[in-house]
Amino acid sequence: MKRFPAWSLFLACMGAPALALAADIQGSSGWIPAAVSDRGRDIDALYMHIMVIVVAIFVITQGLLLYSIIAFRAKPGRKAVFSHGSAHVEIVLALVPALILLYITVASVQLWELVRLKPPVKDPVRVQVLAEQFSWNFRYAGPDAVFGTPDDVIANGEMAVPVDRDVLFYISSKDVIHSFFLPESRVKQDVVPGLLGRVWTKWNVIPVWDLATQKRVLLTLDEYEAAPVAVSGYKLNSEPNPVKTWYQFSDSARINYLRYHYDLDPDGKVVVMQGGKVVQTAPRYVRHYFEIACSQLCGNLHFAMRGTVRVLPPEDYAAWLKAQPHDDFLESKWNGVWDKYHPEYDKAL
Amino acid sequence: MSAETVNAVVDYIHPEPTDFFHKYVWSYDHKIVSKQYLWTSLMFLVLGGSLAMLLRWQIAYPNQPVPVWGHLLKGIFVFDSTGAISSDGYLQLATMHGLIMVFFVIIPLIVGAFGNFLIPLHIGARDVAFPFLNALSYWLYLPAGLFMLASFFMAKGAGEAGWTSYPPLSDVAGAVAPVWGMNFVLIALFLAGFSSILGGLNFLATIIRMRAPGMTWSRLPLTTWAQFITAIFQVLATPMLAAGGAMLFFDRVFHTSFFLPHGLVIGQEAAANTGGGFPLLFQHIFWFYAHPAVYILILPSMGFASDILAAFSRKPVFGYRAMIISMISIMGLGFIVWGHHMFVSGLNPIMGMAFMVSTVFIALPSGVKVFNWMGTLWGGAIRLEPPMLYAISFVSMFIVGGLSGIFMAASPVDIYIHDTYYIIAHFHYIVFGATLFAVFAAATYWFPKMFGRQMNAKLSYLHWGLSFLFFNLAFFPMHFLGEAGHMRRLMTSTGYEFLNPMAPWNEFITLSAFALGLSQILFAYNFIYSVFFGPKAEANPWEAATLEWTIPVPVPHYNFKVIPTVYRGPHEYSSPEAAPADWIAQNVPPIRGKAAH
Amino acid sequence: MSAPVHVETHTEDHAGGITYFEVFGLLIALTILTVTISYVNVGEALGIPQFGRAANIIVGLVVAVCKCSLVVWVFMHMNHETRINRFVLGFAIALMAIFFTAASFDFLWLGTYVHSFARAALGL
Amino acid sequence: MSDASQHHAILSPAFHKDRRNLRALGMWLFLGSEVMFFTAFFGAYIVVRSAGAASVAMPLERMWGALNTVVLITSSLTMALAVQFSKKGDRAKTGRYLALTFLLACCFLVVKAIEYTHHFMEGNFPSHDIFMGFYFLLTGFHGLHVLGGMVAMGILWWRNRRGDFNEHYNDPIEMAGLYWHFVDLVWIFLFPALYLL
Repeated sequence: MKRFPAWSLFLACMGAPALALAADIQGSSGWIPAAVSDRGRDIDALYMHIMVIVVAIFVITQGLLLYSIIAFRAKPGRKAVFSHGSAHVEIVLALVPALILLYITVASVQLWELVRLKPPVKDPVRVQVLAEQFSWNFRYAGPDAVFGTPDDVIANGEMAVPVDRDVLFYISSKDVIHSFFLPESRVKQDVVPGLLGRVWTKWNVIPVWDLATQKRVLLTLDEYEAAPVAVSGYKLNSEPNPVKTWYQFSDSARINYLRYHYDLDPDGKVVVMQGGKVVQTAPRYVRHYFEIACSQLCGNLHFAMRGTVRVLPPEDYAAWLKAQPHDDFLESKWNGVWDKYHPEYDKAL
Repeated sequence: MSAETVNAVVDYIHPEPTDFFHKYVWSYDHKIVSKQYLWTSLMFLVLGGSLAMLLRWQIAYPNQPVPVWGHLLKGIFVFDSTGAISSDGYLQLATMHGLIMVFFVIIPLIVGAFGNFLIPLHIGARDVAFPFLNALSYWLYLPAGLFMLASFFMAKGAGEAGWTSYPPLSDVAGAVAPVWGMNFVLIALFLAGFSSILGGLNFLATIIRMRAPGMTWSRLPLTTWAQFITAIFQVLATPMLAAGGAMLFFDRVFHTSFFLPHGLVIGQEAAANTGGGFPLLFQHIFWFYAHPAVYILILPSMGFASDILAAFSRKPVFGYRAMIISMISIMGLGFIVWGHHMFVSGLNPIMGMAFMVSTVFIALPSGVKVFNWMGTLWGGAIRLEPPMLYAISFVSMFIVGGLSGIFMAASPVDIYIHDTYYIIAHFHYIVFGATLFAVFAAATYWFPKMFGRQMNAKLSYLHWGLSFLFFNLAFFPMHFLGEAGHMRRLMTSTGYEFLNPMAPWNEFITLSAFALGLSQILFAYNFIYSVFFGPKAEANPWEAATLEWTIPVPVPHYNFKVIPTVYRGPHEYSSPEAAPADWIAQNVPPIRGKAAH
Repeated sequence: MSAPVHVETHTEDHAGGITYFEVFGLLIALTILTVTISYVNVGEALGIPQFGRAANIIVGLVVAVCKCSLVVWVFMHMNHETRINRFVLGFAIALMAIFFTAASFDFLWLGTYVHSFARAALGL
Repeated sequence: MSDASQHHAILSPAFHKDRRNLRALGMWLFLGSEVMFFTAFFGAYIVVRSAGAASVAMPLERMWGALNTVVLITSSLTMALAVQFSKKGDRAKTGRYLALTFLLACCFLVVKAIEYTHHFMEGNFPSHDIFMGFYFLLTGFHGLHVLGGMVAMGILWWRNRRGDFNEHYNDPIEMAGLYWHFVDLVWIFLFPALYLL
């Protein structure tokens, strides 16, 4: 048999996923959006536990595979070991993974219970979410705390929630299945027409944009109150990112790789707030938002079904609710669908 | 069936045809049917792969005109008036890529082509149990494929509700543009499902009742065992798909409301259907089929890999019995894990918990198989021929795909990675990395038996190296996209700020995917050239022990002149009984004076 | 090679001690029974009016299962069939039971999720 | 006698038994797959009915359904008898019972057609409400199975007349019988599910 040096090529190729994995671990902190809720951090922790287990198994198994290929390559004069296997080895090799899997199961069941079966009971902010092709509608009960009354606050595309408070979403759809995805909160739930789903989360941080570094940062409520933050007068602009990676040969390719920055809005009036009061100092941050995505295919403009959520200090949240204009068109979307088919929840709230 | 009775009726089963029509078109011969499946599904593989290339172009270079094709087909097919891919076109590409690859490439390729060819040869039979049904199954599959292709030519294009075709999107008028394109897809799936059921019951009956004397269940080659388990899935799960598709078809054509609730409003208009149904019902029916279908996609490849690894390690499979037990447990558990596709779909969370437990534990038999493959290599005398390299890559890629599956099985983690590129990475590692590499292994391994010629080994090595490299470069970074929360089926991620950092990775993936696609030309060239001009092969070029290698090439019409009697297991390589040779065929009578196993 | 078989060639007009005509008579009788019962509220007749409709469903299904077993056992000769064929049917029925249970459990459990559209249609 | 029949005459009983068991296995596998096909429909029906469609009016006339039940049960009996006589090699009686089964199947479809006509005249199309949707789905696919059975029966009657079958070789009739009893079984569940409950 001619000895094609295939194993060396194999070695080179096996390196590809291994290197990529290394790149992954190194780059993770940048790619996984930082979790902004306790449950989100729990999910990340479970993810990392599994990651450690998986990387260990990956390295051991691929290493052994590679070792066997090199060590047991056919040589003249050496015969293979004649063996049909061993029941003892088999049992050990089944038991060890079984124990690992048992750990993963127990950890997952506990967390699953928290994120899916234990809704907040202590006075959460209740928001109704109505998905449609291709936008998000939000409704708050208003001063009387009853949904479906004229004092409801209705918004489209952008919602606001107070920081450090439980938020309970009631979600449904008026046409097809969408998926309510809050990446930073690690919340995702399909929005099914005819089905009223509940998801909940709690934001612990307020997203703002650092004007010095032109990057988004997350502040706790105390940090936020201590810093001058512009609440209006700035605009988010973007342009193709001039940084080019070695494999990017085409300039037109980078139209989807953008560099974002906040600039002064020529039409807007700059208002800077610090500790709940308007101040005259130059702002350090601009108030920013988290994104809401649709993660279930919902039609041809699925990719554009984006919403935003502003996480605000309590008083700003109250002001935001007051500032939402009344819109008959938006209201008609609720009357026609939700109020007709989800009456029991509207009464209960 | 005893050898005497079969030998007595050999000429009655189906005499060797003399005319072209009965020899190559409506043929009862399992070898011809297998080749019909092979060529048709390879054509679909080229088509499905090309669709994927277009998809990748759009993701990396959003709304840029597609080179060549965009200019040629401006304004038609999936292209808009500038030659870029339109938003409807993108979804059609995604939908049809998935459907074609699952139903018209992988299943027909590994079951229709290789299963058909190998099962009778492996068990020592002259043909499958029901040759008529075998021919019928191909001739249902072909029109199904034609319906699939025709759907592209319908007004407003092919189906665009994703390969899962979840209602109401796939169901209610006005949610997506295509009308008859989607209906044609459903008809195609119904026919393909019927074809798959016929194939499956044929294989089951063949394996249960047509084994040669001495070919006990514990002497079957693992390929055949895997095909047996697969066939159970085909027979008992596929009807669910047909039924779900039929209900969807009723909803679309007769305006019933099986999957449509009350009060649907599409745009500003109330839907015409009366309502009263449940969208999630379809997901239950669909995944009751489609999860077993995932095992239909992988089990036969596991079988190929097991037999090939043993043959080229010159060693019996490590834990043959454990391999079978694990396949049987995969079958048992495979029927009760479908809910893990529905963790975030509005499934009752208590059920989600139950499905999570069963899902986590289906990793166990898969793990046992991986350890057994590694045990087979351990202590072997490994010959790194092309089939062996492909088979080892299968194991390596299956490990990656299996390990990433653990993240999804843990349902709280799945909440975040569900419907992201993590899923795409996972199942492409399984269906491309594992299954297609096993198909390459099987193709190079059984090529001499199928076509009586040898493939060029150097080209195979080159193809293997390039495919392995570019496959990993294309699909491994998809895990990163998934970690970043990059949703599936996004025509472009430009609109989302949180996905912006992933744009360079998307371009990297696309370039790797193009390179991966181009590497396949090597295989296509090697395969087609060798079918016609390759060097003539010997009957048993790999010194393998299973029955198909005991008969001459080209395989005669009735496979076995005399039905063989089987005396030992399928992988008795390096057995002391065989010394000084390192292999002994299954049908060689026990050699006196040496310990028979 | 084949599994041990004991398939009779049925030259008698009965299978397992019961004739086809007896089975036919039973089937007709059960049909009459199930139609008659459908005119009666079984729950009320048994003194448990709160289970009225449910009791009817149970009785109807029990009768259907009896008829089904008669046909499978006698007309389809399941009593003489090979083990593997019995297994095939049993496996399919087991899968059917799994699907029915799972689907019902998912949809009829009014906990975290409420299929309120359907409930609204009921006027609940 | 045809070629096939002559050929079968020279084969051993053991061969016939093997062949019969093989075919029976194939048929049972097919029936298993049919069970799963109707499982999806019945599962959906159970869910929809239990979850709220109880209030829909069921516009079905249960006597028509009962009549059809009797017709199908009778056809099952005649089919069983046809199989039995074919095993005895009694070609005349086999043919007679096959024809009778065929006629009863026709009867069934005629009754079904009358019912369908009534529904259409009352405006009860499949789109009328979810119950009618299920009614047409279930009876429609069951009707297709009846039609398929009739085609098989016709072919078998003709082949029986031609002399293909004898006491050694009668598998096709037996297999058609299994299929026909299955069609009867589906109806046995359809009838109470749609007409009575």
